[in-house]
Amino acid sequence: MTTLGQPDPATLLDIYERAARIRKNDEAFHSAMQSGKLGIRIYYSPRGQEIIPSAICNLLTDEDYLVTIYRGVHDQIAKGIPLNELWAEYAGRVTGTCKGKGGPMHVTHPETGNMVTTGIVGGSMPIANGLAMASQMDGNDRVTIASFGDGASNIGAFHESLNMASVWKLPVIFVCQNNLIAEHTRYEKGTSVERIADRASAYGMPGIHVNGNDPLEMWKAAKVAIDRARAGEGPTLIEAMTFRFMGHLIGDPDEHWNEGEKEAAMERDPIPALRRYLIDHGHATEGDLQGLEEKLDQEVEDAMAFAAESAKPDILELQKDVFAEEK
Amino acid sequence: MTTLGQPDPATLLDIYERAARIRKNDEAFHSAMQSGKLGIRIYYSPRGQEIIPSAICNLLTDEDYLVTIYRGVHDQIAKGIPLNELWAEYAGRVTGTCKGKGGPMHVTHPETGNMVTTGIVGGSMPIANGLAMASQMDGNDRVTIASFGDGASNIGAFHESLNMASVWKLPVIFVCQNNLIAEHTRYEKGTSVERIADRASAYGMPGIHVNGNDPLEMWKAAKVAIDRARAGEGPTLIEAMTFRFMGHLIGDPDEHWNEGEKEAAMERDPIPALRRYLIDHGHATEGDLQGLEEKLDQEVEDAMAFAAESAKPDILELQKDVFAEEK
Amino acid sequence: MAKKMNFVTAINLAMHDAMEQDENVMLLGEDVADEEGGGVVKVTKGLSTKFGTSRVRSTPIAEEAIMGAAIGASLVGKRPIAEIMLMNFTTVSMDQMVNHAAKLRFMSGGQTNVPITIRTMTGAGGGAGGQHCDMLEAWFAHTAGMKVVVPSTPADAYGLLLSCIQDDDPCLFIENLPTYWTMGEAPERGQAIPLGKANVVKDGSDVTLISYGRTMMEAQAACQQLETEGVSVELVDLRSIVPLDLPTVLESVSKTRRAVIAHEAVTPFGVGAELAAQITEMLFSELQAPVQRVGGSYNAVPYAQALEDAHLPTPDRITDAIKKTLA
Amino acid sequence: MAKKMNFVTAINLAMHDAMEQDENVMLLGEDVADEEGGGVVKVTKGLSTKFGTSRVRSTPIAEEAIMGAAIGASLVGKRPIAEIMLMNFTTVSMDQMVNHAAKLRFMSGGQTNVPITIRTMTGAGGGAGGQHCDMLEAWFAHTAGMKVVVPSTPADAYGLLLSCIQDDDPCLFIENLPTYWTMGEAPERGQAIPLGKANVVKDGSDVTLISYGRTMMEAQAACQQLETEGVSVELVDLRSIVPLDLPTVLESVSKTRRAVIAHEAVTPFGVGAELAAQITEMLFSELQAPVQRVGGSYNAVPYAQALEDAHLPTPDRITDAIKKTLA
Ligand SMILES: Cc1ncc(C[n+]2csc(CCOP(=O)(O)OP(=O)(O)O)c2C)c(N)n1
Ligand SMILES: Cc1ncc(C[n+]2csc(CCOP(=O)(O)OP(=O)(O)O)c2C)c(N)n1
Ligand SMILES: [Mg+2]
Ligand SMILES: [Mg+2]
Repeated sequence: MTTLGQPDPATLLDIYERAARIRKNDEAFHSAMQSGKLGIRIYYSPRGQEIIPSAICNLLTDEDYLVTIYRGVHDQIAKGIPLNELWAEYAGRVTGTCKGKGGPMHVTHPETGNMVTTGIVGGSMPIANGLAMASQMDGNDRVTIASFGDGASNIGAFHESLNMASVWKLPVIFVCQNNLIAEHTRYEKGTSVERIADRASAYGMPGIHVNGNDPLEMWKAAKVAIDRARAGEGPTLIEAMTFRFMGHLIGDPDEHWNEGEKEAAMERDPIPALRRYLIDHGHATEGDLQGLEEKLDQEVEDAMAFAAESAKPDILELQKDVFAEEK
Repeated sequence: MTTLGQPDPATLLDIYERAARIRKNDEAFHSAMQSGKLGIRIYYSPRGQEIIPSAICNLLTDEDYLVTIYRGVHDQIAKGIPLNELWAEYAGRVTGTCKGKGGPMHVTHPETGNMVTTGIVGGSMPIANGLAMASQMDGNDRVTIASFGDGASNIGAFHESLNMASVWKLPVIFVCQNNLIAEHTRYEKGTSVERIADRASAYGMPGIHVNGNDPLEMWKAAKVAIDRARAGEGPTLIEAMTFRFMGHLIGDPDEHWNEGEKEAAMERDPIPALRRYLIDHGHATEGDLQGLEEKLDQEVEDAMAFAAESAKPDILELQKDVFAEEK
Repeated sequence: MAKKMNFVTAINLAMHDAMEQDENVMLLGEDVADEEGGGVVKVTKGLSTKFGTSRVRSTPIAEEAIMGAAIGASLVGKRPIAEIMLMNFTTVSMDQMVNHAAKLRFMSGGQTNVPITIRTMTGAGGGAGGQHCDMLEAWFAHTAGMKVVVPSTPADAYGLLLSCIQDDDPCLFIENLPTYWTMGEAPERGQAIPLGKANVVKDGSDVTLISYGRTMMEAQAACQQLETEGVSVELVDLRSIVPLDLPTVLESVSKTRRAVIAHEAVTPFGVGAELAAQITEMLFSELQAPVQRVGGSYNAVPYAQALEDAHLPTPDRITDAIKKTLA
Repeated sequence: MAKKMNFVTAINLAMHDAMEQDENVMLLGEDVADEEGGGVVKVTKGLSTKFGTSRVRSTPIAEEAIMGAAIGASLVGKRPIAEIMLMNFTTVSMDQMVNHAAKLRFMSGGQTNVPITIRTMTGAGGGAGGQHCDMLEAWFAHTAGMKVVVPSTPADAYGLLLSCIQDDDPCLFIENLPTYWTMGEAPERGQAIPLGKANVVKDGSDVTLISYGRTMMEAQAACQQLETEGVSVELVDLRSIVPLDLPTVLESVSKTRRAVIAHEAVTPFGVGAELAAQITEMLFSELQAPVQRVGGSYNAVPYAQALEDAHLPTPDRITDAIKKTLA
């Protein structure tokens, strides 16, 4: 990787804020699921993978596009989705981003560039190309992020998308969040190549293998790729190494790891590590961060209250938004 | 490529015989289409690509499997399909390999290992894996050839198939006949990598780039891959460079080449070249080859006569072979 | 004498006029640009030369990527026309079509919509066999969120395609390949024909014959045949399957009190079933005879000419069905 | 008291017994082997431990490759059970299913057949939203060559799955996820239930209610409700859509002279349309009321609970439809 300088302290603080926000929400989603109070029906925890989108989104604006997947709430929050509407969507309320009709796997919020969330493995990449194609045609410098997992790198849509993006030099960044597992199948049982980043060479595209849980490295990798895309030089494949702390779905016993493997990964939890780093390097005081965290707690509490107080959709909604013409 | 010795004269003669048989049939198909006599309704000429399957099939027996595509009559003939039934199928006769129900794009003849012919780009590879998986499970040393074009290397099924074959070490050889064009789209307009063989590295698989029109090189490449598969060492991707002499379909003006490009390729026509080589190296006399060619002419004539004399299917055939239970 | 035009020209003209009128209209598909021949059967000829290869893009062979690119671009203001060369290849892009294009409006609670047109050609009669001719409109009609349009004349093709391109929902536009060069009246330039308005092609009093697409030709022939026998058939061309113009159908059937539906798709579980069910439900006490359906026989499209002819709904089979309702 | 069993156990047992009886039966799908948890909901638990990971293969996430592998192996003696985790993901493997599996018998003129079973789970009710719950059986019933089976009880699931595995054609076996753990009578070990034989679950005289799969539960509830009101409903469980047991349906309806069809799939262009059309055609003069259809509302499956509930065919909606036929 070419080194283009380090992220400055403000950047690192921003990454921390995004990551901490994701984590606070994740904790709250878990407890809401347990209590059952908000009626959230499904949840895919991104715990352990927060740094990846937090670093990337530091380099984006609302004008840039994101297409993500079922395990995408970290991407969405990092991208700036408003928490009230997010929570209301999870709770199936009419005030939700999608009026409660999409749910956790289908969150959309165009104002913040959250264009599509898909529940189909591989589904994010073809659509990301289309967004990037529109930017290319319009001659603006927007970039599109396609988020997906390691398992998704084995499905046909990955191949078709990377090839097309390269042939057309689209301003898209393919971000593979390699958490080493696909539902319950370990990486090597499904994937024939040691590093997914190496697949980039099959498309004449740069491939970057990076520790996605290292905010500095992740930010630098994202910057190279985003700068390249904005400059009209085409797509990049980033393989961001990470770890899935909470199993595939809530309740997953997650028994697929070797003895100690998961524990070791969780000990390397990147959020407290970044917190320590910020303090150790004098970028923030303990008090600063506590203040930030309290603000985040409040945000989450407000969002939960907003969702709880919101109305549920009327069943007439079934007939709406099917076609442009309402029935 | 490791060199494992040269093909001996008998091998080269065998390759020539297969290639010449393909060519004779191709010429006859063209004139049959022009005259309209046999009622052949569609034809994809493999002219220019004969050497590839001829060299490969020298190394196979009827027990080995082939899955090929619409442009696959060269593969089928090289694999030993009986010409009578082949012609009858093209002519839509009840004596055809498929009783006239499949037609040129769907020729099947299990006795000679011609398992499936598909009209869907990319469709050959997933099925080839299945045949190879069965061989692997049964512990026999059969190999499966999946034939496809350069354009097909950009579709999802290619990716899924190569990945699965590698993860499972299936005895399958992916033979990409790179004729530099897909219908009317030149290689570089659709494909993001300089050499398709390089895509093998995305699957931890050996990739061989070879001049498919050179019988010696093609045979050696096929031997390496087939030996590897028979030894249980897994799949290989072969990119066999070649040229499509006759356009995509009969009547295609084939205007996509640069000035002189096609003419130069046709001047390098591999069949007369191999013929000269055999004579020059003393492997055969002009008389030997003339004798062979006359035999082939007779074969084709017989097959055409067989087709012409065969009955057309009864319309009750529509109800047959839909399900195991006949209506 | 009124000007005449075939389907190829009419469809080409509709795209031309739409592109001229709205710079957001664009086109992507295999071989569609002029350097690639302007489409395999020249339907898109001239468009890339006039509007540039940024707006008219020849793609790799990658239907999932083609569809995704169209969808993504449509989310941010483009109106892409995605060509899936033949309808059987929609099987490769079904995920993007069904799980994404048809559903993004609903799942996003109306925030995003997918104003794409999917053009595809198909239809038996050319001897292509089982994988190139299927009429699959019933699948997509069964998919809430997708509009389905099937023109039967060049003028309708022009006017309906304009409507599809201008429509704010995904529209599947199905073109019949074997009759592409059949002449009909020329369209009126710039005149869109609204979706969901059936066309009463011929008034009659004894029975209503409902059809669409290519089968309208067979339906017309059946009407003429019956006229000589003194049977007065009212002929309704649906033009679009979704939206379905039930009022026009019901009005006609409540007059004639008899109905026959003819389409090329195999009869079981086809569009005719829905129509028969609806007509019978709404006009139960008025109907003088059970609604009859005439469709393709329940098998893959066969190759041999006699079989293919027998597979299709012929004027004779339609006439027989009509007589059944009059018996 | 008879032994009880849920669907998960019954389906697991059927695969177990089939694998024990016939060494050619094998299984492939995502996460199906025990090292990957024995299936995402443990339906395949224990099978790889007992029969080995050569016969029970966890696959990459690659539905086209999974389906192709099953097809290929089935051509040469294996009887693969291919699991497509959720029915919406069949959109990814449609090409192999429709263009290949369903057609290879016909297109080869009966030389090859495809004895595979495609197991897939689906069904609304769990809050997964628009991309994980569709009932798409009508698509496959419209595809000549594919059998379609939908069990409604654990015992039927066992017996019908045995039949599918033993059947010489591709069988799509559709399992309902939300009711997986519902208990029912235990199956009789080794007893296959023939395909194409509907089950008259309850005799009645006033009206025939026809359903299948999960909706049989709602149908039963509707029957009970109506019984208290003095309406005698005959309840027919189709068990398989293809082959369709029309004789049993017609026998019942010619007795009751009224018919209602209920299924979870959206009503328009669904299985109910074909049934309504056939019943009406065959029993036109006997029917006392138009056939009524109750299905899912015409939209993507919504997330919010109240919407999802309203989308589905409830006992109340079925009861209303029945009353309509009696009015
Ligand atoms: C086409 C398709 N096949 C299967 C699934 C079921 N499924 C959901 S998540 C998942 C695993 C994906 O793994 P990975 O891509 O590594 O993403 P992660 O969940 O680890 O972030 C699977 C198989 C799906 N949603 N879509
Ligand atoms: C899925 C699919 N998409 C498109 C087509 C139409 N089509 C037929 S042949 C062809 C070109 C294939 O090119 P290549 O793979 O290079 O094979 P070649 O014909 O050159 O041997 C295309 C696009 C198809 N048959 N299947
Ligand atoms: Mg993963
Ligand atoms: Mg080619």
